[in-house]
Amino acid sequence: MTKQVEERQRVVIRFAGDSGDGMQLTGDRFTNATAVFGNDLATLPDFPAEIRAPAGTVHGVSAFQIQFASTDILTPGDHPNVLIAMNPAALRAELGQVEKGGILILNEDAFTQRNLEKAGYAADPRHDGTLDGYQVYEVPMTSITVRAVEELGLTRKEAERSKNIFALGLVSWMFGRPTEVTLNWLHKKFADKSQVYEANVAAFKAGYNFGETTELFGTSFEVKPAPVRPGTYRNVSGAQALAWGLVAAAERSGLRLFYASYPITPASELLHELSRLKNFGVMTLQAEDEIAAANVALGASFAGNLGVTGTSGPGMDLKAETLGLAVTLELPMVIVDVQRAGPSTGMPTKTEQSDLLLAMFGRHGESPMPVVAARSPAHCFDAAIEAARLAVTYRTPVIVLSDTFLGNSSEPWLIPDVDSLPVIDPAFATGPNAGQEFLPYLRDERLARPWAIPGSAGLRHRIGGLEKEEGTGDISYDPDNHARMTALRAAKVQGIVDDILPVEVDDPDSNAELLVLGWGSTDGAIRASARRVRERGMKVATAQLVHLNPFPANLGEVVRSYRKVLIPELNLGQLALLVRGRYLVDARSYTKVQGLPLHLDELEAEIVKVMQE
Amino acid sequence: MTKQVEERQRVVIRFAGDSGDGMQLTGDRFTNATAVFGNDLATLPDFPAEIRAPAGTVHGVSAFQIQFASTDILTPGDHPNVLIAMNPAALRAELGQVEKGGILILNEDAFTQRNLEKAGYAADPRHDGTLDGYQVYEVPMTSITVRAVEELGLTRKEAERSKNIFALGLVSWMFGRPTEVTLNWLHKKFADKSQVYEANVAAFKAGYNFGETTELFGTSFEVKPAPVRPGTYRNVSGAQALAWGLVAAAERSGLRLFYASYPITPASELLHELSRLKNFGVMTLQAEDEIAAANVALGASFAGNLGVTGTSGPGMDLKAETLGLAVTLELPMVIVDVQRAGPSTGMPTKTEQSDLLLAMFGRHGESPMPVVAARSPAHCFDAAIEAARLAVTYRTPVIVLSDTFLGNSSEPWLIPDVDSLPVIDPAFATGPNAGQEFLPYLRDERLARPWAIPGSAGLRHRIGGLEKEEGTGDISYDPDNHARMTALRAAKVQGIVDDILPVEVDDPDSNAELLVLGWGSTDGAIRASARRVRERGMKVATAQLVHLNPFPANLGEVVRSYRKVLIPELNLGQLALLVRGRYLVDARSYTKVQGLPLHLDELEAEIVKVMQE
Amino acid sequence: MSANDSANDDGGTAAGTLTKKDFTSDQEVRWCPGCGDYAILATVQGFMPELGIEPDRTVFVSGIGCSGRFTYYMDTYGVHGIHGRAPAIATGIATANPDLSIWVVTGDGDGLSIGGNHLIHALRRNVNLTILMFNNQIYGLTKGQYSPTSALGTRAPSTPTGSIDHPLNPISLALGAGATFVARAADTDAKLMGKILEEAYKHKGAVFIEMLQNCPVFNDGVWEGVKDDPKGKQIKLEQGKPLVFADGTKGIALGAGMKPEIVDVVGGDTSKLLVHDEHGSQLYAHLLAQLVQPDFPMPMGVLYRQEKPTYDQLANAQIQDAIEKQGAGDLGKLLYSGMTWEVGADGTRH
Amino acid sequence: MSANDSANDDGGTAAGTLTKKDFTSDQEVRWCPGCGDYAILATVQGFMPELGIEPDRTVFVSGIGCSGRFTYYMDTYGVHGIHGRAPAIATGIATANPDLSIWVVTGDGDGLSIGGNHLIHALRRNVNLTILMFNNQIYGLTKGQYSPTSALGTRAPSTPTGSIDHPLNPISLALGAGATFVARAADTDAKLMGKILEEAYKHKGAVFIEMLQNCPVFNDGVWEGVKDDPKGKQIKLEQGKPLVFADGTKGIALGAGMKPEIVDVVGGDTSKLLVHDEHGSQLYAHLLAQLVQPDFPMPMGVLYRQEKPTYDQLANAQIQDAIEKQGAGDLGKLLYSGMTWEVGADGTRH
Ligand SMILES: Cc1ncc(C[n+]2csc(CCOP(=O)(O)OP(=O)(O)O)c2C)c(N)n1
Ligand SMILES: Cc1ncc(C[n+]2csc(CCOP(=O)(O)OP(=O)(O)O)c2C)c(N)n1
Ligand code: SF4
Ligand code: SF4
Ligand SMILES: [Mg+2]
Ligand SMILES: [Mg+2]
Repeated sequence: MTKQVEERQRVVIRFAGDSGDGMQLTGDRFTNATAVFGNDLATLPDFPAEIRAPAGTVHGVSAFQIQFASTDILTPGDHPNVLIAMNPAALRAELGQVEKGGILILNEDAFTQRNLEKAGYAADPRHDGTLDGYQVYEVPMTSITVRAVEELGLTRKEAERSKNIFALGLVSWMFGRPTEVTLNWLHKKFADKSQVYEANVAAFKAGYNFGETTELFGTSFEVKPAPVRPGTYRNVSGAQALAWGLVAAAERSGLRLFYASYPITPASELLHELSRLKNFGVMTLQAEDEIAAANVALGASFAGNLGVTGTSGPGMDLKAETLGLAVTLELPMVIVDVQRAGPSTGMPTKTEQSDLLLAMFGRHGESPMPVVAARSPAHCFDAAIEAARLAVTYRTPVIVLSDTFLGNSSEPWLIPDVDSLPVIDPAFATGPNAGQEFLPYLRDERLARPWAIPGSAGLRHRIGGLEKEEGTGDISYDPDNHARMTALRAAKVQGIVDDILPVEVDDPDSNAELLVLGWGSTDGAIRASARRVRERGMKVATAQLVHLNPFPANLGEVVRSYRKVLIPELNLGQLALLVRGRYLVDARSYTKVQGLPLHLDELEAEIVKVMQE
Repeated sequence: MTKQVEERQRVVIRFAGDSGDGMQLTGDRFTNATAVFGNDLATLPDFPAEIRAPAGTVHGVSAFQIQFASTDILTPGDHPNVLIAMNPAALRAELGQVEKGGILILNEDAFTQRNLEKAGYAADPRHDGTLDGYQVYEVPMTSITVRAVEELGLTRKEAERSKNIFALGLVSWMFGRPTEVTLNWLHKKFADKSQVYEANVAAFKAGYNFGETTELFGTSFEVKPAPVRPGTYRNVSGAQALAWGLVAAAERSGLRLFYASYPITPASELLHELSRLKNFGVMTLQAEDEIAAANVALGASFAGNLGVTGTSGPGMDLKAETLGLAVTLELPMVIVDVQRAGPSTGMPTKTEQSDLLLAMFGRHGESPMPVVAARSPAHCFDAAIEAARLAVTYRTPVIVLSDTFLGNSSEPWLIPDVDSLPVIDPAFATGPNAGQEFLPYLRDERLARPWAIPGSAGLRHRIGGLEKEEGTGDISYDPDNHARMTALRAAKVQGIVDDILPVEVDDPDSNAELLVLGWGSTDGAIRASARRVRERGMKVATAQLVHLNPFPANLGEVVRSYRKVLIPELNLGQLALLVRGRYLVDARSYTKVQGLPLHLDELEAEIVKVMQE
Repeated sequence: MSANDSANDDGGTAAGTLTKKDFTSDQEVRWCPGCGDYAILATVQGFMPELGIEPDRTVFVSGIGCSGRFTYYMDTYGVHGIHGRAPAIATGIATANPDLSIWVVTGDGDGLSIGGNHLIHALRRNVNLTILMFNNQIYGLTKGQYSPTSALGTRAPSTPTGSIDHPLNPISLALGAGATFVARAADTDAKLMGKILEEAYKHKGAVFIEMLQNCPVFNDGVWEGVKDDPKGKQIKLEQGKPLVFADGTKGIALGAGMKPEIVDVVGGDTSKLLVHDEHGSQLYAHLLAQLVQPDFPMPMGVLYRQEKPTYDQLANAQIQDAIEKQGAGDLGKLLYSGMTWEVGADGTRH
Repeated sequence: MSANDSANDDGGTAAGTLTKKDFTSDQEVRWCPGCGDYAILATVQGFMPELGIEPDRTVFVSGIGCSGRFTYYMDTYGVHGIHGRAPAIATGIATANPDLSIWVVTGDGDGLSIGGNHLIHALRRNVNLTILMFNNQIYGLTKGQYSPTSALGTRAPSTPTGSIDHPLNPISLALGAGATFVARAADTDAKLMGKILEEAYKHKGAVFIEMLQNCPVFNDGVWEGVKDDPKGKQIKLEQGKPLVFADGTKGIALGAGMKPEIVDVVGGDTSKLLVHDEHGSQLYAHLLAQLVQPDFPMPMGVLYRQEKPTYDQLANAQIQDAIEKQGAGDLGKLLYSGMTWEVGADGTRH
């Protein structure tokens, strides 16, 4: 029988199974095939909170979501059209999110009484009406896989391991993914242990052919490639992009990257990624705690390296005092905060944007610091470079805000040409700057002070946390000097406004009433919802802030030029407070604090609501 | 000869000398005599930054300032009318502040070549015109003192020690202070070592008689007693009042006060004061650092004590993570921040109000906390009780903001009747609150959760920093639960608005155009400058915030009801940001960041300027 | 932690009548299959009733880490604090209420990395609490970075080419900090753990117990060198008995230059061997601390104990003294202390 | 800290030709009259030239405290950090540039109270720096509160009825943390301090030196018990010589139960005495650590040293290895690593 092929513009697929089932790998493989095929895509893995919750339980479910399309898309999608559930727990954990009428592909073999109980199902959801209205496909994935590989003589346990590759094959057929991408990868990966290799190839083909040949599936789907700018692409996650951005900044400044950190979810990925790049001259140090990490990075900066430290909320709290020292020492330093759901330990594996005001004000005294936020996984690369540029040019610590969602999700990235990246000039002090003397706090036109590193002849100086006399840097308790230094530190950071791009407004019809203003990782969701709203024939403008301190020069004008301003944030309205306080515009907040990224449909509804008021 | 007596309404005197000269004691004695005499007064000691800078140097100068008046006054005064300088360094350090034409009383004996050099004087200021325009009185204090006590057979060194008491005697005469107050005190103090006693009495009388008899002083001054409410008064410093307020809160709640702290200027005074009150059942613990101190206090609260920790800026940074834990554990706790000049180590002995935004936002995640600020030395007592009341009633950490100025300065205090102080009900949980069960996060009408302390039968429960399920307090990663708990924590703190007083506006002519809105220790200066402005026939209203989170219910209405709002702060405009952001009023900032308290004349000028625009 | 003198007052369930269930909370245990923490949990829950500890008077305090979850599984009072600060929280609880039995559960990262300072200060203060350190030589919860006890050269995500910092010896550090009770047991050795818990419970002051814990996921078998051959690779410490192992065929003697050395025991002659004395000198305890794999068999049991007044006793005694000496504080008197003055309705003063 | 192999390159003043003035900054020294810190400062400034250290390659890092001011008085590079964190800042500097000579100045509060954890981790990592701890058994800068080294019962503003926490022994703690060079000197003993600085300078790795420092204002004479009678109350450590004091009439032997004991030396027979070996066993060093006033004379000089690779060497070596093995990193290649795909102008892929 020949099968129908149905065309779709965009599809959201979610692979879900036990932590041990290899869902992340399955997702990655499907992503690569999809990338090569040429769809635009966005992905989001969803790990269980516990290291290894008991197998078969809802807490042990690990999932991977991908949205891919023939047009460009901006988020991993809200509601899966297709759910692959490797066991009952996966079905139970994920069903709620699947679109009504969506496709469910279940591993029939896993729906045993025992597994149903482990998943907390009183009755079998396949027969008690729970799945009514969905398109349910039950596939005995385990047994078919075992049969497919039996002649290879693996143990049953080993054989069963390949069932995720079977699922991959099946879904690859369903959406016409190029098989060679996966097969080539298997070939590279398992070149040595050929038996496992054979098993996986067999499982993959079995899955693909199962879709092709059995009656079960009437239709497959086609999602045409998306038109994109020519060039070389790769898929990149936020964590990877941020780490690489730091390496790029080091290369473009000729500085050695010194990353000191204390492990914490979700920031540990940066430490891990950078620890693998020692041949780039990258120094990484796992400190005894976040305070030490910050001080080690600061010491490294004093010695002439690009000192960087990374952490998440709880660690940011602990670094506060050291950041204050960095502010007054006026040394270049980058601090990465991969935000997670707080307060306190909160929900360590969940996303949130609730550290903005901490980044702005979380230090005693008047202690101003530039703040930069990444807006997409790939943009983490640019954000890291921008932070380093400001830190080195202005001799100041700079905070980069990322979050769990950005760090873990990935998107295709048009790989930049290294030579096109900004050049950063460390401009080390080389000699006296005041006649025969060297004054460590004599400022340049940007109000930045000289960076004189130990080992340089004749530039010896002492700096510390006590208030310093303008110019000399000697300890000073003089009232006017303190007022002046306080003003200078503030003016230096504010002065960056002349050195950054104005905020770009996307207002196609250029006369929208409502501006949706966001920052950081909500970019995709905001732009996508705006599109939907426009598709409904309404006018809406959007803008996304990358620079949160200082604000871009044109921001005041921008927010004042719209009748309504809506600020969606994954917090209780932190940017809103800053914008209202600074510009006195009655910006209203749309807040979501669920540990989840912003969803298109929620925001779309809110936008429409606000516009109709 | 009989001398003239000139009446003055208010006088500002500054005693200045070497750290070793006992200026603080001299000031205290003069203050007590003045208090008993019945003037209203305000004092401010000014210690050198170094423990003991080299004797005779400007850095070693220790000063004490007092303003006293026949009307009520609100600050220690901007510019001394009289300066007592025990050596050249003291003259050099303080002269700048003395009012033009003011009185300078110099210890002639101390103006040796050596001392002049130590003070950094190239020429003798008494003869090079430096003192032109001042009324200069040179008194050989040292030698007269030595002569006065010679028959007592002390060593010259011992004898010289009494020269500050000589100065005290002299100034006591000048301003007609009752001598018996000082004499009685000397009697008590030195009852035992009679020789030193004799010496001090002799020196005091010598000083008094010197003024009375010599031709040098033509006039003495009279400052009539100030009318005040009847009752028993004492002089109290902010540090003392704050410590006593905590003790009072413990007494009125029946809780044991547990104060855990790590020494830091200027907060150490609290630790010292409370350590002396062990017979009140007060537990004090000097921890290994501020993080430990906060955790010890939190542990004490969990165990059913009133856990309190106190520190200054750098320590606040370090406590941030623990305060976040306290927010999510929802346990009563008080955190005192005696603000000092920052950022970083800054100017440890100088005052500032720059930790407001830190108190509001200095924790990762959405981590709301009530914030209370003391407005005068005596008000520290009430602020401490209010903070404890909110902490216990709402099961939340509460921050009390004081500052160096408040902590060190003192004022007369109408001693309150203990029984009139608010009663605080710990309302410990005593049994199940949900049928047979005890749910640690089941809330009352105030949204406060039960406080069940270890040792209570049948109320065992576990709480922690991970997000908790509403009611049960069990770990929860449920998105909606997190949203709900985040909202509940915020609503609980916001709900306090119904339990606090509205902000009082002082607008005598009730139709002023300008409102001067302040918070904390600027109260006196703001009210005093407003008076001066009114004396000039202009209308101005003032209001001082004690509650900074939540704001009083009527604040929005208040700020909106004035055409202009001016917010003076010892920072770069922190309250201004909050008020503007919250109420969208174009409040403007008057900022001073010099490590000094607000001065009347500066603010008076600013108010006039703003009104005339 | 403080022995519970009064088993029955204010409603605490009577000791003795308790069972493991009374110490088991309703929370589902969520460690990885095969984690050493399960064994420790079972032993502690099982042994508490035998000690006659009242759950209502017991508090578990833990930091962050897999070990930190322990608190949720005990049906006692409990605080799951922030990373590394459990000893400080516990110090507050113990000082506030010395009648409680307080247990701190920490890990090699929580207790020796971020929390190292609080640990040593709790030990030097001799606060009345028992610290169980689960040493798996790895950061489990954050997925396998090396810890302060990881061997030099440990390959972990943050040290792909091997760790380069020399590991801490938890026992040496505890002794160096002045701990008054130091012991060691393997996670799976329920019998020994029980013995130690009993002694620890009797001890007034800070107890430090190193638990050799296996993390099958990120550091599997790191203690196998000790656990696989209890006879050959462990020294079962017994008060007054010589330090022998390998069925008494070998023992530990103090060698030249004050270095411990392994000697053969011939014809049962143990005269040259060191004799275990848990009340012995700090120096002897330091020697035991230095017996670590692979060069030496590791001493298991109570290595050291010493009686010292506890912080909470002394602190509360100072308050009692003050009250006895000065009389209970009177707030009114306090406010009126020092110089005061009266102002009459007519403005007169006196 | 790292001996300075190259005296003359990039403009550093040639060693030998330097004087005390070259290490003396223009800042007015602001300690109290009679403070022990003056003596230490003078000795360090005076001795640096003899070591042939170049000021341009020298960095002083200090925390907060009276001791912390030291940095401002040295005409070298310097960072006056925040309270307790100097070892961490110094670790960053040392690892970033192993050619520098790095000195950390800290106090008993800065280094053992708030900074205790960084101290032990810097020591265990064996970072190449020299830590001078000024131990005056008090918090000087904050006006006299007791410190972690204050004797039990110390009356201070925060403990009016006497401190109740048992003091830390800095040397025991340092050894417990795995320090590779441990020494002690009195603030006023310039000669001994000079000897120690010289050895410390030669040592590659973390050096810990306890300076017995007098605070005449808040804790005057706290070390008098040791300093007033050098012969009777100090043991001048000499490599290979027996532990004797009181003009050789008394000595230290290892007594029963591994307790150190004082014995009389009769007829110059020192055979029973312990013989000093700074390269000796950790256990021997722990014994020296336990010799503290008032029961024992205190050992002065180099107590312990051991050669171990330093953190900064190993860290930088790993980078060199990686470069040799994988070749110097190429950013372009990195960005193109893994799977990439081309999109042609016509939208085609390959
Ligand atoms: C302030 C802070 N920093 C870092 C973390 C992340 N973190 C949680 S547990 C842990 C280490 C756990 O190791 P260990 O104490 O050995 O416990 P284990 O998981 O091995 O039982 C880290 C780094 C955190 N939760 N908080
Ligand atoms: C975070 C922080 N906490 C507290 C302080 C206050 N403080 C400054 S120095 C010091 C202790 C100093 O004692 P020590 O280290 O012994 O130095 P010493 O003054 O005795 O030389 C303290 C508590 C501070 N500056 N920063
Ligand atoms: S990661 Fe290791 S320590 Fe943590 S639960 Fe799993 S097995 Fe246990
Ligand atoms: S307080 Fe003590 S330690 Fe500090 S400078 Fe004065 S004498 Fe020296
Ligand atoms: Mg561990
Ligand atoms: Mg000290």
